[in-house]
Amino acid sequence: MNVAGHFSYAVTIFLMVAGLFIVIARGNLIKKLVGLGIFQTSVYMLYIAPGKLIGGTAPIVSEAFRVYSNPLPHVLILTAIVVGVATLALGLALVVRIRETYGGIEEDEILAADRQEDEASPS
Amino acid sequence: MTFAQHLPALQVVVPLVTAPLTVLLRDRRAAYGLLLLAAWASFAIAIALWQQASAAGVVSYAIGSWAPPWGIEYRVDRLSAMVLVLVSGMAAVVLPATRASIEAELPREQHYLFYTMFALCLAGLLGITITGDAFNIFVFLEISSLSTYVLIAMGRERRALVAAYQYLIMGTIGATFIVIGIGLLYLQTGTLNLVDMGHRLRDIGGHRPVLAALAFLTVGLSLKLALFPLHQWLPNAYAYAPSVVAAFLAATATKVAVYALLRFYFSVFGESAVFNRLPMQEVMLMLALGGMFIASAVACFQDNLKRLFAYSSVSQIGYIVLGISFDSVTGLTASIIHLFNHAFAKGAIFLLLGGVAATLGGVTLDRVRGMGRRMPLTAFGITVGGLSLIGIPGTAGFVTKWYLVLAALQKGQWWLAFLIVLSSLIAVVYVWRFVEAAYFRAPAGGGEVREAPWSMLVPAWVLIGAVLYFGLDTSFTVGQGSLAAAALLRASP
Amino acid sequence: MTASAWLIASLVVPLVGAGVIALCGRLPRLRDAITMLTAVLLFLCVAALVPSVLAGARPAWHFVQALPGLPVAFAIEPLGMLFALVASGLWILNSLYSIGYMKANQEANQTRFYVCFALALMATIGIAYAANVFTLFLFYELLTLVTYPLVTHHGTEEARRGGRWYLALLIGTSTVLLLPALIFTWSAAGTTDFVAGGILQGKVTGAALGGLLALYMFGIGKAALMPFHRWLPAAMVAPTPVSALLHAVAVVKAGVFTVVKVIVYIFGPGYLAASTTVDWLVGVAGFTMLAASVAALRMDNLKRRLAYSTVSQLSYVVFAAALLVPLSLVGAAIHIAAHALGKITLFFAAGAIYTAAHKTEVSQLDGIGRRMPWTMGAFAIGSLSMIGLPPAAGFISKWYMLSGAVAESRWAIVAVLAASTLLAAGYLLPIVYRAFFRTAPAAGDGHGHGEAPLPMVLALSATAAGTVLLFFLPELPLRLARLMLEGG
Amino acid sequence: MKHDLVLRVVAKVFLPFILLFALYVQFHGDFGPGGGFQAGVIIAAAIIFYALIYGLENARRVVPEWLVERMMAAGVLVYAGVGVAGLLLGGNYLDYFVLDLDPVHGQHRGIFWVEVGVAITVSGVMLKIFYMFADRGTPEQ
Repeated sequence: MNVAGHFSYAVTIFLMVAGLFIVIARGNLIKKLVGLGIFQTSVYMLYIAPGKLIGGTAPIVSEAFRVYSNPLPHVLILTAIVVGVATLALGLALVVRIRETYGGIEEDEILAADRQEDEASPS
Repeated sequence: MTFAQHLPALQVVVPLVTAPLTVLLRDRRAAYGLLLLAAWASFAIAIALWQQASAAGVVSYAIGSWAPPWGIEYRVDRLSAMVLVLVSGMAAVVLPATRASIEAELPREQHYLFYTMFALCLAGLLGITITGDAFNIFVFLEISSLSTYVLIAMGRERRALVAAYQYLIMGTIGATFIVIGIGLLYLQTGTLNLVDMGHRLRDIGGHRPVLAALAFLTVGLSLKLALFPLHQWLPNAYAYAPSVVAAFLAATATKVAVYALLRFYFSVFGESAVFNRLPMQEVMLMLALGGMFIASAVACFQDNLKRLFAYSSVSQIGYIVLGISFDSVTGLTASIIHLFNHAFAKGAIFLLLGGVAATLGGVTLDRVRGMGRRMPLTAFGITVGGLSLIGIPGTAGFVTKWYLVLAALQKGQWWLAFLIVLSSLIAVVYVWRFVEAAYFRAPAGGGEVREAPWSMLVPAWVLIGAVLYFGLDTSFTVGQGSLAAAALLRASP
Repeated sequence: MTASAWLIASLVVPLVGAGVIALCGRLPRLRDAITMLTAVLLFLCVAALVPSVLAGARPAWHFVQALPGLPVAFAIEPLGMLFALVASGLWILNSLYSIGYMKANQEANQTRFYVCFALALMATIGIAYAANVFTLFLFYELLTLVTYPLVTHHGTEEARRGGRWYLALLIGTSTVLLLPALIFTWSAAGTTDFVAGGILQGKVTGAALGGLLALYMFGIGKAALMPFHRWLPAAMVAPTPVSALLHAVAVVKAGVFTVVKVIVYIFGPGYLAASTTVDWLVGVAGFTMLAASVAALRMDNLKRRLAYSTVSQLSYVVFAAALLVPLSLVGAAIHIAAHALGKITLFFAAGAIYTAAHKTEVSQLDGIGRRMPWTMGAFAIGSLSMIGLPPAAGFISKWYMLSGAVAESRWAIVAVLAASTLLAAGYLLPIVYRAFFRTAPAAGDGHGHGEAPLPMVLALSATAAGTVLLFFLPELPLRLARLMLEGG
Repeated sequence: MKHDLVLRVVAKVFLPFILLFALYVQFHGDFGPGGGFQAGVIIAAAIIFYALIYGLENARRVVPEWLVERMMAAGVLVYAGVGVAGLLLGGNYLDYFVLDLDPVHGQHRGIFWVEVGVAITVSGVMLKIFYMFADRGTPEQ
């Protein structure tokens, strides 16, 4: 096993685990979204890194270029990035609304508020 | 090229184009009419596709005329045709009920946006089902998920926001797991076309990255289909979403995820890779049983009926996964027909609960006391749906149970057969909590008869009718389901 | 009309009747009239089928193909004919009685009551006519569900608790035991049709056969075999007409009817006797018979005492069927009819006492026979039938069972039957004795009363007369019972 | 920042070039790196830049909310319309080959319109997100 040759995977896995950890361990709703973003970023790495050929270029038809990188992962990841942006935007929008109605963005505060509501009006 | 040949594309394009059109119209009535039209059109298209698929076996469509495996392929076989019919049919049935429900639950200026999101969600779900391209599955999954988060967040209570947020986090993690799995498969095979991938994987064999891909996909899809213990997002999402949304999602969203799981397991990895190389059978069996018993038991302690039936959904998903874990035609048939049977029953129940919420102001067990007298049709509908969840003969749920027990007996697993029927007894408990409250307790408020709006009652009763009809005449569900199951297992390398 | 048209009619009539009753909820008189009309029409439809069945025809109707090889279908064989005849005939009298009872006691939710009653009858007829175990199971579960609202009719906490027991035991046994048995039968034999001589020959053998029999016998919770008998006393919280028709006739008979049908047409007595031992079933049934009788002795509540008596009497049928000899099987078939007539009389009397005197306990009945001579007279006749003394119908069935046992020289069984007869006398005769030969307490409760309302007295006199009549004219049930065995 | 003269002047000078660059990226997307997605973002960035300097109200006057919302929808429709055009001209959905007599030209034409649609939608979405967040919880309110 060539460790140096696999460093992109190491980075991928580090980002993946770090992101997931933040999502799980943090109570702040924004920080959770940040973690989610990091987690998704690891996927971009996973797709892009193996598509890269050293010395390869974008697939532009020209006599000057002989070695191309596989463009398909880039296209896929462009889509994934768009999806990520949309998710992040939606998540942040939700957090804004949550802050407006609950007055806070800490998970345990919100759960406590819900519990309080339950006790106040046992429906 | 005739019109009929383009149906696979139109299946997705019709609802997809409806979404921006509703935004451009900005008028809630026009948007509603357009969406209704689109939903009925896609239902008709789905039926036509189903007929094509059952005649030809497989209908393949190359998007942009780029032949598969290079281009994106839309591929309709028996199973996907059935799921298409289910999803578009549920949309067609549920939509007429949305109007009355939305009027009561949403501010007016948001209505057209609601329809936009609904159209996107429908397009996404249909897309997952019809596409034959792995990455496309992810894209459509996200289209449907993102619109679902918005739909859930539109719920009246502020908890809907938190529920949507939690679902967003869990759902995105699930989707990312899926895309990691797809990525690993792509790295191994160099193709994204599902059929092509299946062929190439056969040559590659059980590489460790392939098994890792299987694990990632299993976990990701299990999150999406709310397999116990990855179901945490589901109860709140269903309970606080607008009622029609809960009805539509309960009937379709998890079902489509199950479809995707079947697709990956049997068409891509192949049953031997899934079930022989890894102890997937045991794992799925245990998780399914956990869902069937624990989620049902939790359901018995819920006072909010929407949450009660949401937990029931988790347990019903247990039945579906149990059927998959048998890895036999009978078991798969049970799973496939339960997609339908559960969709009908749960869709009807959540629609009717929407009517209850609108009329009685809440869906706690206290509120529905004496409902049997005040809303006889609604209460009876929920009861019949509940009977199907239990699996009383004459309802669709019974057919599923029959095939599950049969599959267990065919494997010689008597103990499992008893566990299956035992778990349905827990369903008796939670359904009967509703029945007792609705019929054998004095009404909380006045005793006057006040039914839910007709626009909600009629669709719900159409579904209840389906529950009863498919309990007695199973030629569509069982007939088609067993064919689809056999095709899945046959195609499996 | 052809025979199958009558068959369909006898399933449709109560269904339509239920619908019309539901629509007439606001017009009580019309509703009551329609109930009566439905009952009479149903009886006519059923009776119209008797000649052709006696002539050897087997009217049949294939309704729908539910699962591959598993249709919902109906075919009338003699035993089913007998059961349907008893149930539908008694429904007429029971409707008459109910109308008097419900009005006199000012019960609430009467419309729901009559609707469920009609549906229960439909389910009973469906069970009687079922051509395969699957159809039977379908209607069996339907019967449980539609009788549940009748059991919890009062909506009190006690009623709900009774209802929970009812549902838990009936649904529990049928799904956990009966359903796997059914599916196993189907996967082994490829069919669940009732075929004379059984369908399991050579397909299920050895221990599996014994296990399957156990699944069936305990799975049929409606037969109230111990330890699954608790639902029957629990169901006594229902209004008395329900206890009378459903929990002395329709529901419990559906249970033992199923037992007899499964033994005769699924296992086949010959195959069963040849290939496995059923002594344990005889033992369980005998134990249930005696234990329930002892329990009945200790009950002070009249309806609960009758309920335990029913548990015991039901086991006669299972017991007789488990002997697997023709004579005892005839006895089992006749006992379905004989016990139905006798027990409904007893319940009618209990309800009449409750309506007229508001008394529910045995110890309160001193001297009541003088105030309610008709009621207690009928009660006495019913008691004779339960014990098995002439001139009541119970004698005939018991005679056949004993003959069967004697012919096989199974003396232990004779002894059990004798003991249970003594016990039956022990828990029923004291009531008759109290009613007629003890003096009433000195008007402590302060209100005088006479007989119950006329419709109720009419109904209970009619069933008592029927009990006697069946003793003198047992031709029809006997012929049907013999036909059943000839087929096999 | 509304009253900072330097910023205001610099912004005014820069804006046309930003937009022009966006158009370059858009139309060059056929031959080199670029395309509707990037162009859309750059257009949106220009407007957002304008809003930062000149205030939200002024930006809303230039690019009103209703326009933004319609842009989001219209772009998608343009994209889908290209697909439908392929259908109508006898090809499959999103078939560019049939858009012109010469299939290669057809590809050019198809991708051109698709990129236009993408640019419109992307800039619409970016602006919508910006407006949505910029609106909330401002100190004035």
